[in-house]
Amino acid sequence: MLLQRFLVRLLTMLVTLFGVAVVVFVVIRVAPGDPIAMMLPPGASNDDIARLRALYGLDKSIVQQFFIWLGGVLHGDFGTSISLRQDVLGLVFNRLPATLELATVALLMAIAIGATAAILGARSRGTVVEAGIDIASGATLSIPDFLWGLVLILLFGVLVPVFDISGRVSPQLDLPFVTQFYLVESILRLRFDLTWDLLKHMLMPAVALALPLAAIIAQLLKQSLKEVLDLDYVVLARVKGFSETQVILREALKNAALPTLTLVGVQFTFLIGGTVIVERLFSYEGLGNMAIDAVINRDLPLIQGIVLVFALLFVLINLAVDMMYALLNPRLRHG
Amino acid sequence: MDEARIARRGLSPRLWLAGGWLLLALLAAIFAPLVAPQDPLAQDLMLERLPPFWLDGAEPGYWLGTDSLGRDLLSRLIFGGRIAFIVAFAAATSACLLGSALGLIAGYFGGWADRIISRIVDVWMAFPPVLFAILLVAVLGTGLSSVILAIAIIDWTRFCRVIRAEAMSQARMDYVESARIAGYGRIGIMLREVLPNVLPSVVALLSLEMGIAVIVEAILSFVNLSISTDDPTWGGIIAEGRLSIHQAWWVLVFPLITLILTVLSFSQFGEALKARFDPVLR
Amino acid sequence: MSANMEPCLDIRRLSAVLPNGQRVLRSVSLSVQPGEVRALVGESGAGKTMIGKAVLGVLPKSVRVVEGEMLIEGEDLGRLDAKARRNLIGARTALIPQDPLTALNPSRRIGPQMTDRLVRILGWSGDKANQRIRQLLDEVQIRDPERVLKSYPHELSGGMRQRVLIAAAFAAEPRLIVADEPTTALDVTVQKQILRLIAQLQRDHGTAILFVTHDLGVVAKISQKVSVLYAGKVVEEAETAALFATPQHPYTRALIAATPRYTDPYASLKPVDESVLAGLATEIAAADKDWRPGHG
Amino acid sequence: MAEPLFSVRGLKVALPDMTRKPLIGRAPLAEILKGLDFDLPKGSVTGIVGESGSGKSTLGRALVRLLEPSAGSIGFEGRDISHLSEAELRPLRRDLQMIFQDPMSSLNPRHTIFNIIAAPLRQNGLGDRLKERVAEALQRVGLPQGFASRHRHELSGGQRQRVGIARALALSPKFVLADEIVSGLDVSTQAQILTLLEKLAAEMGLTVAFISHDLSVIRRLCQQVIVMREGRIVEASATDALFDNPKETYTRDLLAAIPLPEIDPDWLRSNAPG
Repeated sequence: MLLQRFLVRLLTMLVTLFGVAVVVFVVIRVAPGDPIAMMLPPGASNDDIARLRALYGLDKSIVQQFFIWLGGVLHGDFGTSISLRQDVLGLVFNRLPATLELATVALLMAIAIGATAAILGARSRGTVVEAGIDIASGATLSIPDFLWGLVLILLFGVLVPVFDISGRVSPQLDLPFVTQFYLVESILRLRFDLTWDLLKHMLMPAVALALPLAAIIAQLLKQSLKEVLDLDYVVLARVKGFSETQVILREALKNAALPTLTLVGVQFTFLIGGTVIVERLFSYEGLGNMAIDAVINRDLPLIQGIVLVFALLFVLINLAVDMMYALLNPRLRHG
Repeated sequence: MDEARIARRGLSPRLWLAGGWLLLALLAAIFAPLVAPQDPLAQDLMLERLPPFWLDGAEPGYWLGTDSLGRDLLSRLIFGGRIAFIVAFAAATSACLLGSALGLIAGYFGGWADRIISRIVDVWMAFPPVLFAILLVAVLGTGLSSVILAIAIIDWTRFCRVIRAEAMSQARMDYVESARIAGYGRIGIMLREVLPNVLPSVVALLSLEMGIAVIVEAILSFVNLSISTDDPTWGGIIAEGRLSIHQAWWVLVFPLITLILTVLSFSQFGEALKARFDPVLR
Repeated sequence: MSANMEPCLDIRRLSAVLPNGQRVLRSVSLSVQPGEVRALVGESGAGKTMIGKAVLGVLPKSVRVVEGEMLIEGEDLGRLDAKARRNLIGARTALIPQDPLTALNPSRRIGPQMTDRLVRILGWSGDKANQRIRQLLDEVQIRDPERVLKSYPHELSGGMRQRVLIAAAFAAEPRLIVADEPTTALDVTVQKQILRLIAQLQRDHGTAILFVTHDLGVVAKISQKVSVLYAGKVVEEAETAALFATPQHPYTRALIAATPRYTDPYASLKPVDESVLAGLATEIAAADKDWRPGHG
Repeated sequence: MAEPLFSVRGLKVALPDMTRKPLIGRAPLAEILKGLDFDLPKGSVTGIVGESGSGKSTLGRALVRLLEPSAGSIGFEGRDISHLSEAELRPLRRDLQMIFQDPMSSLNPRHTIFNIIAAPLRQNGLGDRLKERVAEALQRVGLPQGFASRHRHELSGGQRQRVGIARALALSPKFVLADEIVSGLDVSTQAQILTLLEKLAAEMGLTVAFISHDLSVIRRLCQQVIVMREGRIVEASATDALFDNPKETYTRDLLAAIPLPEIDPDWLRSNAPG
């Protein structure tokens, strides 16, 4: 049952990815600007242009170009970046870890803040504490990560400058890293001075990304906790003599978390989508920041590669969430 | 009933505060040439980086100070509101019409219509929205209509997903069967029984989406991809403010406050309207 | 049942209000003697479930008890702090809930759900608890206890789930069980089996039961004493046999006449007379007029 | 006996079983009704009784053609309606009406009571004199005229069910399906609704299929009874015959399981079925 579910989801995932590839390919090809013209110095001869067009395969029809490109992608060849003249896959893998670290830290923060607020709110339902949590999460939710980023820059970058507001790591530091997963590696190498420097740079973009998601988790989880807390089996647990905290943690949390989980999956993809602008805001050298440069430079192969990697990340997250949901739900596990 | 009455009393100030700010901002934007104290484009290097009125060195007539080119901040904010509101109304309405219609059809009819629409939504949701927007504007070329079109193309899925789910749960209600018993056809039932029940959500989402459209426009201006660079936009002012943050913080603070108030107001206004529409609370 | 025996449950002048001040319980007094089944009958909004919840300390947060005492085997719940009250309720009482569909946690296996009180609250060893549960599953006539204990709730039928819940309720030998409409969600044939099981276990274990129901038929079959409720007020209290033989209050008479009986179709199903409702309204108004929230 | 309004032969209904639905493809069909034969005589009330899972509600929904049978025929006034399309059914709707179990879910919260009762009138060519007709329908079920402008949440459970009856009877249909219409109500309200339905059925000469799990209610209201179990008819006969002299063990078990509101010390001890 679980395996079957997994295979079906995998199939729909591939269909979605193919759809994404088609859409991004079509969108980019109708762009009026000519990327080749941007690469060459003014006054380049028509022959030069034609030669370069052929080099990048731009002289063939869109359908042909698509399948040539797709064939390459399936072999792990995403083409060569026009603006950076490097292998797209290499560029993307060079930047992806920075974005993944940022998004993961943000997700963990969001879950910690959101779940705490939800449990607190559910415990003290009907009091001013709950009303306060409602108002705070409602307002936090309405303000997107872009604005939170600016607010944080003002508050902790300028007014009380305790955090760095630019870059991923202090430029004067000597980095011993061999992978791009700086945060993970700094911990593994026990270089906690570097970990601290990385976190100081990461904290504000991560908080900006985490706050709206934390508010959503707080609202949804609190709502479903309150619903579950009125159900008979929770009443029964109270009658058995368990305290309210025990009741929430042992009986209610798992069942209440299920509906929240599916939504957190979708929202996590929004969070990762948010890294694009937040990385820009904090000059954080991740995939998103590179994506904006790629668009501005009309670097077609790079844009395609980045968008496809984002899409792959999104469908993988949805797949993981779906499997987790099935695993946690005995009805599906044994159905 | 009593709880409902209490809830409604709690909602009203929210409706008035949010609606009040939006009306104020909208009127200022419409009558910008009359309201703005200065020409928003006039540069005067003698007046560069003037602080807001309560600080030393402020000039009368430049209430919120000036930017690094000596342009009046308040006037630029007021004129920037024009772009923001045009984008908000046009983009959100288009996204709403497209997404709600498709969501209603997918949710109520199910079957093939649902499968096709849901698959398209899946593909759309696999794009990072901000990157998608930047990409579209880059492709369509900068300009007001490109920005509006890009936002509508991206954000219709928001409506589609929510309305589809609500239409599906409505379709299971007995009053849908009861309408069949009364002799209504499928489209009649969709319009008469299902649509009125999903409308409050549509209204709330529409208002929320207007706030989102304002933000997306600001983000596009921030990365210099919105409309022509001469016209003042909230995002454009923010981009300048981000650069001169250590010399003139007010250039960032005032547009930021304006944006936050506007976005909060749109979302709260929508929620309050939805609660108003709820027949159980009426 | 001698008069000097300490009642298992003693409720004295219990009143409760909603946040808007509306009274939902109106000076309710009732007692349950050891080993007896006391039915609490009334229509929706009568407050019968509220009383059961008040006894077990699980009232919704919006309902506030403003007056009265509740004693379980002589111990006043109002004088205990929250933890002591929880322990007392956990050790001496149990609940058979209404809906067997929602009364079991869908994500936990039946076994741990049945033993957790014994092990975690009463401090029994796991083996002893398991043995006890098996014995009770046998008493509720579950033939394959191993399979049931390993199951998740959705794998059992409604009747099976209600058996499990009954077994769990009796497992710790409580002195008092609150049965909150335990058969309302069941088909009649299953209902009869469940009622018979409850009656049999109640006799065998000598447990007192506060049986909440809206069905006068069930009242007639299972209880020795009845309290009839209307709008949070006890309008009549009697031995069950006496209540059906000579109902005193007009509302009780109207309720009996409205209850359908296939054996006598034209004597039953009579709509409640307007004058009865008017009389009840006067009674309630009179009760509220002189009432001031006490200091309980 | 008069000519029957409904004449049902070999009726089978199969519905997709969503619990066994594979992830790809359609859910397998589960046969809910396994071949039913019966007639509903004109102008009489027929009780359909059974426990959960007996298929009684599915049978009702097939009669008013909310469901399409997988086999067999449903003759209505001599015409087989079992496979008519939605469009072909529309002219028949005027005569085939239904009262739902849960008035909360069967009344649209967005519409006024007036609009709810007027909908079937408008849709069936009775849109003229709408105000008069709705007023008449309200009066018939004993609701004050002022209720026309109210919404569902402003009514009590019994009043909502009266609106459900008014809506079904506004068209003066030939047939009304009443699906567990009192199971959510208190006994005192239940008695009011049942006496109202009894009175209106007699006055208007309605043919009624009354679905219920409660045999006591059925005895009072119905002229004949169909007892169902697991998609089949166990026993069908005139009411008095069935109650006074049940032929099938299952019927006797059902009767024996009803707790009557009277003292009977032996009841719990007597053998329970199953």
